[in-house]
Amino acid sequence: MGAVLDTGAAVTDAAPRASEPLLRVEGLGIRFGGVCALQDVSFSVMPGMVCGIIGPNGAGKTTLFNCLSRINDLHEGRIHFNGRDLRGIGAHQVAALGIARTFQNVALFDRQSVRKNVETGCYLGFGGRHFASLFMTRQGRRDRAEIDTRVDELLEFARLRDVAHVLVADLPFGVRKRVELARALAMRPRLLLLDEPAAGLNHEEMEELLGWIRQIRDRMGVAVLLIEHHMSLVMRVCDQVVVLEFGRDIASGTPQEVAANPEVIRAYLGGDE
Amino acid sequence: MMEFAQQVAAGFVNGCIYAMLALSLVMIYRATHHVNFAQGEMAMFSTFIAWALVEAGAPYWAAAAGAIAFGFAMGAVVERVALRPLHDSPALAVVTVFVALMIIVQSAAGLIFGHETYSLDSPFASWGGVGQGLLSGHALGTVLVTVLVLAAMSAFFRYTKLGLSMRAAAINPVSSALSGINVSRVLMIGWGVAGAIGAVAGLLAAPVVFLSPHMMSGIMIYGFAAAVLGGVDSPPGAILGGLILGIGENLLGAYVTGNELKLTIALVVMFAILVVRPRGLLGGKAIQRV
Amino acid sequence: MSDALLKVRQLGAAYRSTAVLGGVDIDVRRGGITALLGANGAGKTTLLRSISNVLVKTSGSIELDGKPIRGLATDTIAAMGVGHVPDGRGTFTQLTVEENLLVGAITRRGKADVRADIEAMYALFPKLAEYRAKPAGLLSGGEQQMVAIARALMLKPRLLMLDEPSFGLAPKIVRQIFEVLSRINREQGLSILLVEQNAHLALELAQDAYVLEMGRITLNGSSASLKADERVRAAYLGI
Amino acid sequence: MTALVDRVPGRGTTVALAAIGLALLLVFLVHGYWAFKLATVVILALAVRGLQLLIGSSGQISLGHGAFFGLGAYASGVFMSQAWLTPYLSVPVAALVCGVLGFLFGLPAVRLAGPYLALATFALSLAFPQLLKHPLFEDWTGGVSGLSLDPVTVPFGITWLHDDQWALLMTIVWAAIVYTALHRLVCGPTGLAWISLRDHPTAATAVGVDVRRWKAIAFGVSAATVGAAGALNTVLTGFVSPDSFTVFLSLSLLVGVAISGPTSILGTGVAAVFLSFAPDVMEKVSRELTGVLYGAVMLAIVFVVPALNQWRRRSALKRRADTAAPAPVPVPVAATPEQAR
Amino acid sequence: QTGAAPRGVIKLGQTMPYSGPASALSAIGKVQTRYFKMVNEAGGINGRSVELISLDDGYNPAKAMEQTRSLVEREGVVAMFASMGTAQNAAVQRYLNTRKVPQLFVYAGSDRFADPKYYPWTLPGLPTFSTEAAAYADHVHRAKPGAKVAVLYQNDDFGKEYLNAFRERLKEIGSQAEVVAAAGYEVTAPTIDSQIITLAGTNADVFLNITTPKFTIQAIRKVSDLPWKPMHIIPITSNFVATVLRVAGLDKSTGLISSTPSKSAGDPEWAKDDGYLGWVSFMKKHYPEGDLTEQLNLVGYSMGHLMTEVLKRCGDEITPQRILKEATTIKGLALPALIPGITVNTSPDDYRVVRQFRLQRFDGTRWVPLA
Ligand SMILES: Nc1ncnc2c1ncn2[C@@H]1O[C@H](COP(=O)(O)OP(=O)(O)OP(=O)(O)O)[C@@H](O)[C@H]1O
Ligand SMILES: Nc1ncnc2c1ncn2[C@@H]1O[C@H](COP(=O)(O)OP(=O)(O)OP(=O)(O)O)[C@@H](O)[C@H]1O
Ligand SMILES: [Mg+2]
Ligand SMILES: [Mg+2]
Repeated sequence: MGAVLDTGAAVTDAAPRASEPLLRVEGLGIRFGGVCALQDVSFSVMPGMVCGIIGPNGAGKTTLFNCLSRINDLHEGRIHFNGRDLRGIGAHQVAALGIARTFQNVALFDRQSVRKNVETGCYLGFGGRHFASLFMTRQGRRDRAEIDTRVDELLEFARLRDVAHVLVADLPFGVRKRVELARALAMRPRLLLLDEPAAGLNHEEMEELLGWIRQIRDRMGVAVLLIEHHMSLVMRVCDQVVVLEFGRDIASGTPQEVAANPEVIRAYLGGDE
Repeated sequence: MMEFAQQVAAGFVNGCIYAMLALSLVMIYRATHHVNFAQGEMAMFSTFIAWALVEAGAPYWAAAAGAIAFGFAMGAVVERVALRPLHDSPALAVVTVFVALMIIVQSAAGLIFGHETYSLDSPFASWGGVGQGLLSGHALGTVLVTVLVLAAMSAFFRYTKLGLSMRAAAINPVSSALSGINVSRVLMIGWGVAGAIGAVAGLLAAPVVFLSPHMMSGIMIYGFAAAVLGGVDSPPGAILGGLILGIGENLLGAYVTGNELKLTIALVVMFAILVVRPRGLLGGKAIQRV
Repeated sequence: MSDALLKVRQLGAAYRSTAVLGGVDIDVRRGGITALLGANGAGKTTLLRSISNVLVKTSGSIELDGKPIRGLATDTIAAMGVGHVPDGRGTFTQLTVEENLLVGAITRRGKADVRADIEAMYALFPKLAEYRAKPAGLLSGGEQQMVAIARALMLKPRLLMLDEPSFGLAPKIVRQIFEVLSRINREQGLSILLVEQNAHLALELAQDAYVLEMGRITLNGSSASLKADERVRAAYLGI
Repeated sequence: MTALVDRVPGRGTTVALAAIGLALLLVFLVHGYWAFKLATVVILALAVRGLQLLIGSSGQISLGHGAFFGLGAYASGVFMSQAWLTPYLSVPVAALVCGVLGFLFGLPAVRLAGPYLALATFALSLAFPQLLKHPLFEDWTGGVSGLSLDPVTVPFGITWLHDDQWALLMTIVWAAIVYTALHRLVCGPTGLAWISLRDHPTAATAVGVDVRRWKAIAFGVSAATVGAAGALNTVLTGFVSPDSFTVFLSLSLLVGVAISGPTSILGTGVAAVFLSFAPDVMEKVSRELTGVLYGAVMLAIVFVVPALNQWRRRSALKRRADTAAPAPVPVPVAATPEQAR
Repeated sequence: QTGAAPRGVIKLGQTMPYSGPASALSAIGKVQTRYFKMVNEAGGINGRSVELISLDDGYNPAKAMEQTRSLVEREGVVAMFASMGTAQNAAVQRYLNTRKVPQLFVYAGSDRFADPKYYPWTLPGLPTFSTEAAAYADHVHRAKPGAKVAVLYQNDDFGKEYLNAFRERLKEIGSQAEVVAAAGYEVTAPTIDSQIITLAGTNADVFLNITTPKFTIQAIRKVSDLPWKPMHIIPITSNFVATVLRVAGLDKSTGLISSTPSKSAGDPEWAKDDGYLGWVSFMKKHYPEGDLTEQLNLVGYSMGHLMTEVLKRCGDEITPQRILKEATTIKGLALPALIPGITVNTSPDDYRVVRQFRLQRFDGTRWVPLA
């Protein structure tokens, strides 16, 4: 179990830049038709931090993720990741830079086993060496073996070993979310984007998730961007929180600061608890 | 000049026939999100019914009504028997069913009606024509019927509950059922109506291409292309696609590329259009969010 | 509970060959709200699907208002007044928001009535009014959840089954929705079967509650009694 | 430990080896018509495999692969008739030609989905015979009459093999090579890329797969495979003509994939046997009803095959569960409080 | 081992489009199967019975190849007889010639089937396209010297050979007439209206309509819709009254020019003709469900006679070589369907089985010979 947590490339690569933000979003803006889904959003995330993104429904949180993973084009502003400008980068290249994500609606390869799904996350691990595997060269076999071990470790980590061969389509929702998490981790990211990972989880499962996020941050050194509506989770795990409303960032700071912000209470939390 | 006008007119009428077939495809697509390859063959069979009735002495309009009713029934039965059991099968299984149907209907028609060519005369022939062979009576009738069917279909989808149910059922059958839509009935009606439209297309085509078990194999390609070019979920798109193909093909063949590669060129142009507009000219956008 | 609107007895349910539920008994009181708690994969969604008869094979008996409904077609059950907000929202992606609501009301007659109800939904979810002509598939996750709830309400159901209505919704909206549900329940006597992971909220709203584990009911009683139960407190309330 | 079961289909390898062994044995047992027929079955199986790769692995449905079959057939026919290449050397070159053209066709075509892609590919299969007949290419393609080539003969003065047997042997050898190459591709990163883009393009992008490029590559590899089959067919029959590659061929290949299922290798063989023998059998049953019967059998297959597949999958899962899990675990695992601790 | 027939049975092979787009043509195979049944019932040929194995090729050359190999290598047929289609016969021509299996009386008119130099084992059953086209060229030259000719042709061997032969013949006889426009169409095309409009635009004096029946019908109709009134020539393969002209409309077909070596099925002209009556009584007895106005039934029957004659002359030596020898040395053989005066003549260096025609004009009810 330990290996996966300690061998992340992320730790070593990210270390020299630790003083600079890993992710810097500046003046981000995007429109759909006439509607501004995001407008002048700026924030930054330091390596190894958990940053929460909260806000009412339709505030633009998922859209923000889509910009980071380049599924949507940005119309204004910039995103710097690890010193690189994301604008000229294609959606499929984002993963190679070290950004992994999960999806609000769970995007898994439904007709495949859990194992295969996690393995797909290792696609980059093959480094494009397609011919090596076609001709079964030594490199090809080494890739194979390495990836097998990685997958085993991740299945262990996400408590999926027992369902390794079940088709994900047949799994309950909560387990599917774990598969998605394992797949994202298989990519050895530096930054992990989690879109409502706790939705549909009960209390118990949420506790488990909390533990995982902490481990991902502390032991793998991966920075996490977390969209959540469960404030209890946000309060306990985030180092910093950004609040969006109508596509604008209306507040940011520590979870405590944000939760006390009257704007945030009005727009998002509602009433007083 | 006269020749040019004639080419356009002939293309226009052919275009209407393509469009009618395309409309029946659109109907099925809207109801079930399938493209029925056997649609042309089903239309052919219905047309043969009309022919048989006329041969048996029925007046044309009664025979036509019979064919349309038969088309409806055949569509409904096909949906019920061949498609419903496959509702959660992969697309490939459905395609295979269509291919099988195509073969079955075609050989059944050959078996029952023979492989010769027959004629079924146009009810509009008596209207005379316009211009020196520019538009025959049948051509005028074809245009009229096409416009009527398009109007009826658009109104159906826009203003009726059944039309809405049909669209809903095609998009999400489970949610539709949970909302109280009898999905299987709606699908059956959708297929039935498509079969009826197909029969109309067949009746319009018969005086032009004549009746034989293979009468549709040439036309159906254009019907298919028209539907896709216009956007496979759009009734006006079907008409637009049909007319573009009908007229464009004639003009290209007559004045630009020569007749040998007529179909090829038409298909290449269509491919080019699709690459620029992957959902056809008037097709709805793909709705995908993550 | 003789005044049960919905009475489920010895319900078994299976997907193809995997059995999920074994012998479940549940009642929903007329005009009452019943909550159903359970871990991931316990079979809550399957239970609701069994009642609506979608996607599952069932055994046992289900009665609505004393009439057996097990095995009836899904649309018939819906037409009898059972609204169902499915998990995963079931949005008609290519239809506009307004058309989605119209589909919800497809079994109803009376154009004016329906129109008025649509306006009521817009009042309830102002976001939807703003997007009424937008294809529903383009809405954000939470907005689609609002569409799903509104669509089920458009049916004017006698029994409303909600599968995790709070899923993906901001806390403020969740609270609003629960208030609305409780109001409709009070004012119109709508009976509700509520599946909800947020046990605090669910037990607050409901009068009766069940706990489903591994396809069986392991606990049931009034919400208050469940709130006090040690096991429930540990596993679902986190106290 | 559990890894092996999922990916390296031990049973598959055995079956493959057994199939090759059996086929080679048959080479020496049959000759004449049956050697020819067997070779056509192998060729059809390869063609079905090619289309299956596209559909099963990358999720694109093509109604136009008959055109690539024809293209491969013509490529090898031209190479042979111009005496540029010996028969069996023309096969890989023809495959390469098809692969490149398939890739180029695929690049724009991958933007299309569902019925739109179906039409684009359908158009390909319609246009192909017309292009072959075009005067521009007539010098090479022989126009409407096509090309008649010298039949292959046993080389090196070997006397213990008939010409037919030699043709069958070479067909099997080439088919085995292509099957193996495809198998390696599907099991490696290439396969991962295809599976992911088939099941969920957005998620595929998120794990770093360039969806457009890999879709086009799938198209290319598939076209190359089908093209290889076409080339083998030319070598075998010594004849190509435009009318042999009609839309119906494309549809037959599609039906083949429906029979074989999306991934089964053995299935491609079964499909080939069906496509090759069913019409003959139907004709024997009744000449009048050939079409109706053939269609009816196709329908029946569509209804039977999924049930079979499901049964197979289930028993495969069961087998895995038996071998993989240390103790029988109830498959859907619920996170009960006890387990979480 | 090829062609070694078991004593007492002569095995012949044939491929026919029983399925697929050309199914109508399979009438030939149907009538011939019955024809040989009749022959067998009457005691066979020189005491042997004939087995005609007629297989479906769906009008697909590749399938024709497979079926032919099956016939030759599995069934051991001694010769192929009257297989249908140009592309289909072309597909197996090389194979049969390499194998030295006679490919007799193929139902196709391409010149490649009458080419003893390259394909000594192949003989055509139809008049070749070029012979026929030349006949029309001669007629045009005679009837309308200096005519402008518009041609509609099917874009395949049939149409192209025909058109070329027509042009060449005009040149050969030094005619003033010339082809001013030629429009092709694909067999897969739904209609040929556009081509007809183009051709009509030239206002040519002669319309040479080299089409297959479906398109012949369309062309007759379309031309009648237009003000264009040319001399309209249609080929042998679609000059059938019952299945083509009647469908297109007899009134609209009036004035068509065509040619034929054979009697026309259902035409009262032959009501007292022995050969014709022989066919009628055969149809009544052995093929009662068959159509007495279907030209293919008459032609198929007549070809059966031709084959029987060849086999008869082989005597006891039923070998491919002997069959070929007899087939290529026929002199002045009259057939039941051939118009009196037209006979079958072959020689080892001219394989064209039928070389004579009668030019004819349709008068609204029947074909009448041109003076
Ligand atoms: N592709 C698109 N086309 C049109 N509108 C879009 C598109 N994507 C997002 N939107 C709109 O942008 C707004 C923001 O959506 P987004 O999904 O980012 O919200 P969100 O903050 O994630 O909300 P939730 O918490 O409900 O998931 C929504 O109103 C949505 O309708
Ligand atoms: N379509 C299906 N096919 C096969 N098995 C299924 C299917 N849907 C659900 N299951 C299985 O049935 C069991 C019960 O699932 P169900 O969705 O009812 O649970 P749930 O209590 O609603 O869980 P959740 O909290 O995740 O929504 C799970 O183990 C799941 O794997
Ligand atoms: Mg979101
Ligand atoms: Mg659930």
